[in-house]
Amino acid sequence: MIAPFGRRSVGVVERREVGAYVVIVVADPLGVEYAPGPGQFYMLAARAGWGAGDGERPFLPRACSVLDARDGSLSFMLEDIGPGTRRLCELEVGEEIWLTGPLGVGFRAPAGRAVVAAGGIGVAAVFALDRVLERPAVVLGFRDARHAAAASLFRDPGVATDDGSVGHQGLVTELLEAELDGGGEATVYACGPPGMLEAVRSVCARRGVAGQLALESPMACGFGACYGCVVATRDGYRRVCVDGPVFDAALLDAVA
Amino acid sequence: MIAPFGRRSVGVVERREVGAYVVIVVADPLGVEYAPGPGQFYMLAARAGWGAGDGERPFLPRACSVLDARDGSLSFMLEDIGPGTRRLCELEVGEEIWLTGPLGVGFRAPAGRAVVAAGGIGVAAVFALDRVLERPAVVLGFRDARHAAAASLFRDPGVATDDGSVGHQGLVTELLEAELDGGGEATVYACGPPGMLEAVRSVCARRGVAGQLALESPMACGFGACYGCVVATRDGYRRVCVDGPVFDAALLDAVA
Amino acid sequence: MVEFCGLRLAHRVINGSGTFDALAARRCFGDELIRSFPFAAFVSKTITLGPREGNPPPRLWETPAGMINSIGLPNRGLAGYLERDLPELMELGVPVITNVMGSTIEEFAELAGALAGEPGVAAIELNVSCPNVRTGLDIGADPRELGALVERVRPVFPRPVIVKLTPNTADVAAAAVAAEAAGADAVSLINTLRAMGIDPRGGRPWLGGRFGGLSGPAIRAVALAQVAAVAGRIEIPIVGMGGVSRGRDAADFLAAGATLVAVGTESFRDPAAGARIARELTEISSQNAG
Amino acid sequence: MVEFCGLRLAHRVINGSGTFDALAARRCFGDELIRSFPFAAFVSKTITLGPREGNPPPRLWETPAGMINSIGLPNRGLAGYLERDLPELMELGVPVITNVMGSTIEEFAELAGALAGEPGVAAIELNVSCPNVRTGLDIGADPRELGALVERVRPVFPRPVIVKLTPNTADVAAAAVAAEAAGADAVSLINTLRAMGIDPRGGRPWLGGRFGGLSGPAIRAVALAQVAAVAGRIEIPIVGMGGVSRGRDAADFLAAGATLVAVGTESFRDPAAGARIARELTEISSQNAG
Ligand SMILES: Cc1cc2nc3c(=O)[nH]c(=O)nc-3n(C[C@H](O)[C@H](O)[C@H](O)COP(=O)(O)OP(=O)(O)OC[C@H]3O[C@@H](n4cnc5c(N)ncnc54)[C@H](O)[C@@H]3O)c2cc1C
Ligand SMILES: Cc1cc2nc3c(=O)[nH]c(=O)nc-3n(C[C@H](O)[C@H](O)[C@H](O)COP(=O)(O)OP(=O)(O)OC[C@H]3O[C@@H](n4cnc5c(N)ncnc54)[C@H](O)[C@@H]3O)c2cc1C
Ligand SMILES: Cc1cc2nc3c(=O)[nH]c(=O)nc-3n(C[C@H](O)[C@H](O)[C@H](O)COP(=O)(O)O)c2cc1C
Ligand SMILES: Cc1cc2nc3c(=O)[nH]c(=O)nc-3n(C[C@H](O)[C@H](O)[C@H](O)COP(=O)(O)O)c2cc1C
Ligand code: FES
Ligand code: FES
Repeated sequence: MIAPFGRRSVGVVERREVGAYVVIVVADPLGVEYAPGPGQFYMLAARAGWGAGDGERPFLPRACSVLDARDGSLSFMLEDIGPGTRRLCELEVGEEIWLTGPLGVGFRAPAGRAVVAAGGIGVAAVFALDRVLERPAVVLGFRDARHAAAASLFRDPGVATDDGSVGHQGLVTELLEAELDGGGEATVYACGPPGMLEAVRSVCARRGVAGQLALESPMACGFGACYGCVVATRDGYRRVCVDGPVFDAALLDAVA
Repeated sequence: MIAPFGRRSVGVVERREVGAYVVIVVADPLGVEYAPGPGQFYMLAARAGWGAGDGERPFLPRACSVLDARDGSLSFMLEDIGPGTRRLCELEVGEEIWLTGPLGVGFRAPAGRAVVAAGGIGVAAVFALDRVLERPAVVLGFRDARHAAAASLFRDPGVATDDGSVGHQGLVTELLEAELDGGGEATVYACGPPGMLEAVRSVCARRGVAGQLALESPMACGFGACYGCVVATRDGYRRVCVDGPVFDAALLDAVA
Repeated sequence: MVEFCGLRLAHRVINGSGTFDALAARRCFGDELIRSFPFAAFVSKTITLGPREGNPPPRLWETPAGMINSIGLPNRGLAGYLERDLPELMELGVPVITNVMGSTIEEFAELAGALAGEPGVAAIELNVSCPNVRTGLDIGADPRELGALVERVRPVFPRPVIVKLTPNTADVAAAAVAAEAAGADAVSLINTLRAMGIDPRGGRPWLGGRFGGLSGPAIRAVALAQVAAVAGRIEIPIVGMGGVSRGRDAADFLAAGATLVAVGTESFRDPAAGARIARELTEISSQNAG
Repeated sequence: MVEFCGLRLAHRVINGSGTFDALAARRCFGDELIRSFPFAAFVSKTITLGPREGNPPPRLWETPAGMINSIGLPNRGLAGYLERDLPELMELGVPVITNVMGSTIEEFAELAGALAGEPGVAAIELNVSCPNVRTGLDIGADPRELGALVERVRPVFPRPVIVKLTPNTADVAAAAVAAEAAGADAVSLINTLRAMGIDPRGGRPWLGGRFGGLSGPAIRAVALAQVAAVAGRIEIPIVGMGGVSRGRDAADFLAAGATLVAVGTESFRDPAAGARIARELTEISSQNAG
């Protein structure tokens, strides 16, 4: 769960598209002591072409949840939403990237049964749970069918889409509520856009259910150095990179 | 001899190595009114990967003599001596570059017979003379055989190398003096490193022979905007990009 | 059309002083330069009373996302400018703003007085901020001295007087306030930041002038902060500049409080940058409106 | 070994205040952090008398070759620092330099006095230059006030006092001269340049604190100029910083007159940057010697 000190240069060994997303796999042959846990993340930067030219940015590395880790390789799932993620999405096999991690505090073992809820690219952060936990209930929300393609990575997910093109038309929190209606003590694991996480948080609060929310925040360093990634919690500002990214839902008044 | 206003994006259609140098060819289908003359240059910058990452530089475009122009294409010969020329040397077919030009005042028609002298990458600036002038005498100097490979571009050059691996062992100015000893009114056309140009200048001055020297200077703009590329002349500081790059040898007290 | 100090301009993008020699550009690009002149007004390089050769080379140093220049204000001097440059500059078809610098307040007044009689000079810009020359720094960094300078020049020149503030100061807004109080019609900022490059072989300063001025995208965020700080304190219009490379950057300067934006270094990378940026800015504005 | 104000350091590279939380880093990287600690001395983030929450997010804005931060000096306050941080910082195995800031001269004196009794604090650094907080700017930009501050603090703290100058001033050398005259043992510079980022959607300032400080390679050339300007005027040693990313940059700062260099932003891109830069610097030095 801790990281080797410093960044390391690793090679991209595979790249594939999963609907609207890009999965890249890098070779990172480290011992088990550096194996990432679910919900942890890495800081990534392409070695070449990281900024400048017509685009100017990126300058800083970008935080990325680890999708999967096995056989000396790590995989990441990316959504192109700006210059950094775009460059990472354009990586070709054979290119080198800078990598630091695994970083952050990931998901913790559940009390009772696990219900996993994720939206959009947030599915990357929870994917490992689907493999690690006994038999979690998984509900996923996407914009449309192109994004919902990522659901195929999971064993048996419930899917909701905004446009109804796949699964339930509506919000993933509706699937979550239905799942929780099933009863019994549960822990909710969630990652997704702020609006979705706030809905999950309020569902957990209303039902008195434990929730673990993987938050995002723009980061400069990823290892607690800059204090730039804070979010407001009941205990004051907390750094997403070292106090999170996974926070107890009860610690948050709101996800903004 | 004038340039279309502004930079344009052109595609690399060919890349080949000529000994230690790289020749890139770009498609630039413009009318004859924009055809470059011998000794003119262009400002080049790769559209992607121009600076940043571990290297930080380049930021500004780089000046490059036109090697050849025909059939809607331009070719350039490059020597990797820093981050900008390195990136240009690494260009692959299909990549786009920013191009402005042709720029600058090139070589002027000779009085009497023409003797062309060039050193190193300076051969790029005089190559067009070998095609345009009647039967110029051409003498070229290089470090070693790897660089002297560029002599193969010329019809019938005399060659000197520092290490004697090709042609005369010694300075290209020795070949130049021998050529001038041949007698008759002559104009010397020269391009090369500052030390060589200074030697050529002083040969011309001593013999009272007309000389046209293509100078280099680090440039920001290439079109007279920044006043950054000046060299000291008998008339004060002059901009290499618009008052040159080709200067009358008699205008210079020294090439530094 | 945009109104700026009574001038009617085709758009909001002009050039930064000393970063576009329209006469040299015309030699390079021919009359296409005039037909598609990239700027809504043309700002001359800094003109001094007597001619200046400028600094010894090397004059350029490249930095991450920027460059340092140590040009040293070479120019033909006032007489040469009036005789040889101004007539041709008037052919550009846009208002000409003449940037001037004196080494004393009286020199500034003399320059302004001489330009007052030239109807081709639509406005003057006082360079009190050039970091390459001692006086520039000194006058512009001290609000009191700056106020005295502007008060002296104001009555001498009957058309708009723009004060180009120095960025190398603790409180640029105080200088802007002083300029406004003394009667300036507008302020422009930022000039280059005092900077240095070191020769990798030998550790000596690289530039002939030792120090130089940093420009380009590297300084944009500093420029935006200074424009915003000034905009909060004065009513007269602001010409914002510093690293403007794209319409997005221009829009940021307008958001920070500028009325016009000036493009400097980006013209070196793209001679027609001014026109491109004006176009991109229009696109952004119409998107925001739509 | 390098000597700096009587401290013996393993090499010339330390961290910039507020850019490396060694305690958080130890949680991330385990004891490997201690075994290969990248800096020859550790500079704490700025400590104030009382605890501070810092500025509301967003606190970061990325720029060409740099970044803006508007962190706002969050810290546990003096008591929390002494009780919870200092003991663990002393396990790092390098001298600890504690950076402090007060909102008045008396607060600075109180902080210095409290740290005087802590032998684990090898030196203090006075942050008179933080652009995020009003006082920082004001005290450091006025040589007279800065002199008064240093004179007050000097007798209170028996070990080295470093003054971290503000770069947002017309004449940084004047401030350095004042600090030296008042008894400072060293100066450090540059702190971040006052800067701003604009939210592309809406044109509002992006940062929670509105303004922030620019750091990274973008400011390196400005930092070199300020170090050179200061080095020409004082005898006490200089800690140079601002965009140091490679050994080459560190060598440039030494050439400009610095005794030590500090690394800030580059540690965000490469947590072990300090060690790498120290190594690269050694290589450059031995090449020059050879
Ligand atoms: C713990 C964690 C895990 C993550 N996991 C993943 C993952 O698995 N896959 C994935 O795709 N993403 C993941 N992300 C999100 C990813 O890190 C961000 O999307 C990425 O940093 C965006 O960078 P960008 O350059 O693509 O876009 P940017 O443009 O940098 O970021 C977009 C946001 O920044 C704003 N912005 C615009 N300009 C600037 C500027 N100059 N400076 C600062 N902000 C600006 C935009 O308005 C927008 O809000 C994760 C984030 C965190 C914190
Ligand atoms: C008219 C003309 C025609 C030319 N024709 C050709 C040609 O046909 N082929 C060709 O290969 N080259 C040509 N050149 C030269 C070419 O433009 C330069 O070699 C190129 O600009 C170097 O850029 P670089 O990034 O590769 O190296 P740089 O490192 O930028 O340049 C090397 C020089 O700059 C110094 N330097 C180091 N750091 C910096 C810095 N930060 N800022 C500024 N200077 C620095 C170095 O010490 C060295 O002196 C021509 C130049 C001119 C003016
Ligand atoms: C090469 C060069 C020359 C300049 N000459 C002048 C000048 O003569 N007078 C002046 O007021 N500003 C001068 N400037 C400053 C610019 O007008 C402008 O304020 C500054 O470069 C910031 O804008 P930019 O980042 O877009 O270049 C010069 C800048 C550069 C780069
Ligand atoms: C995120 C961040 C936080 C900082 N916090 C402090 C601080 O608490 N006290 C201080 O004196 N300087 C602080 N600084 C300034 C740095 O110590 C340093 O002076 C500056 O960043 C320039 O160096 P760099 O370009 O290497 O980052 C901070 C800088 C950054 C980027
Ligand atoms: S990203 Fe730097 S402290 Fe979290
Ligand atoms: S390169 Fe700008 S004037 Fe010559």
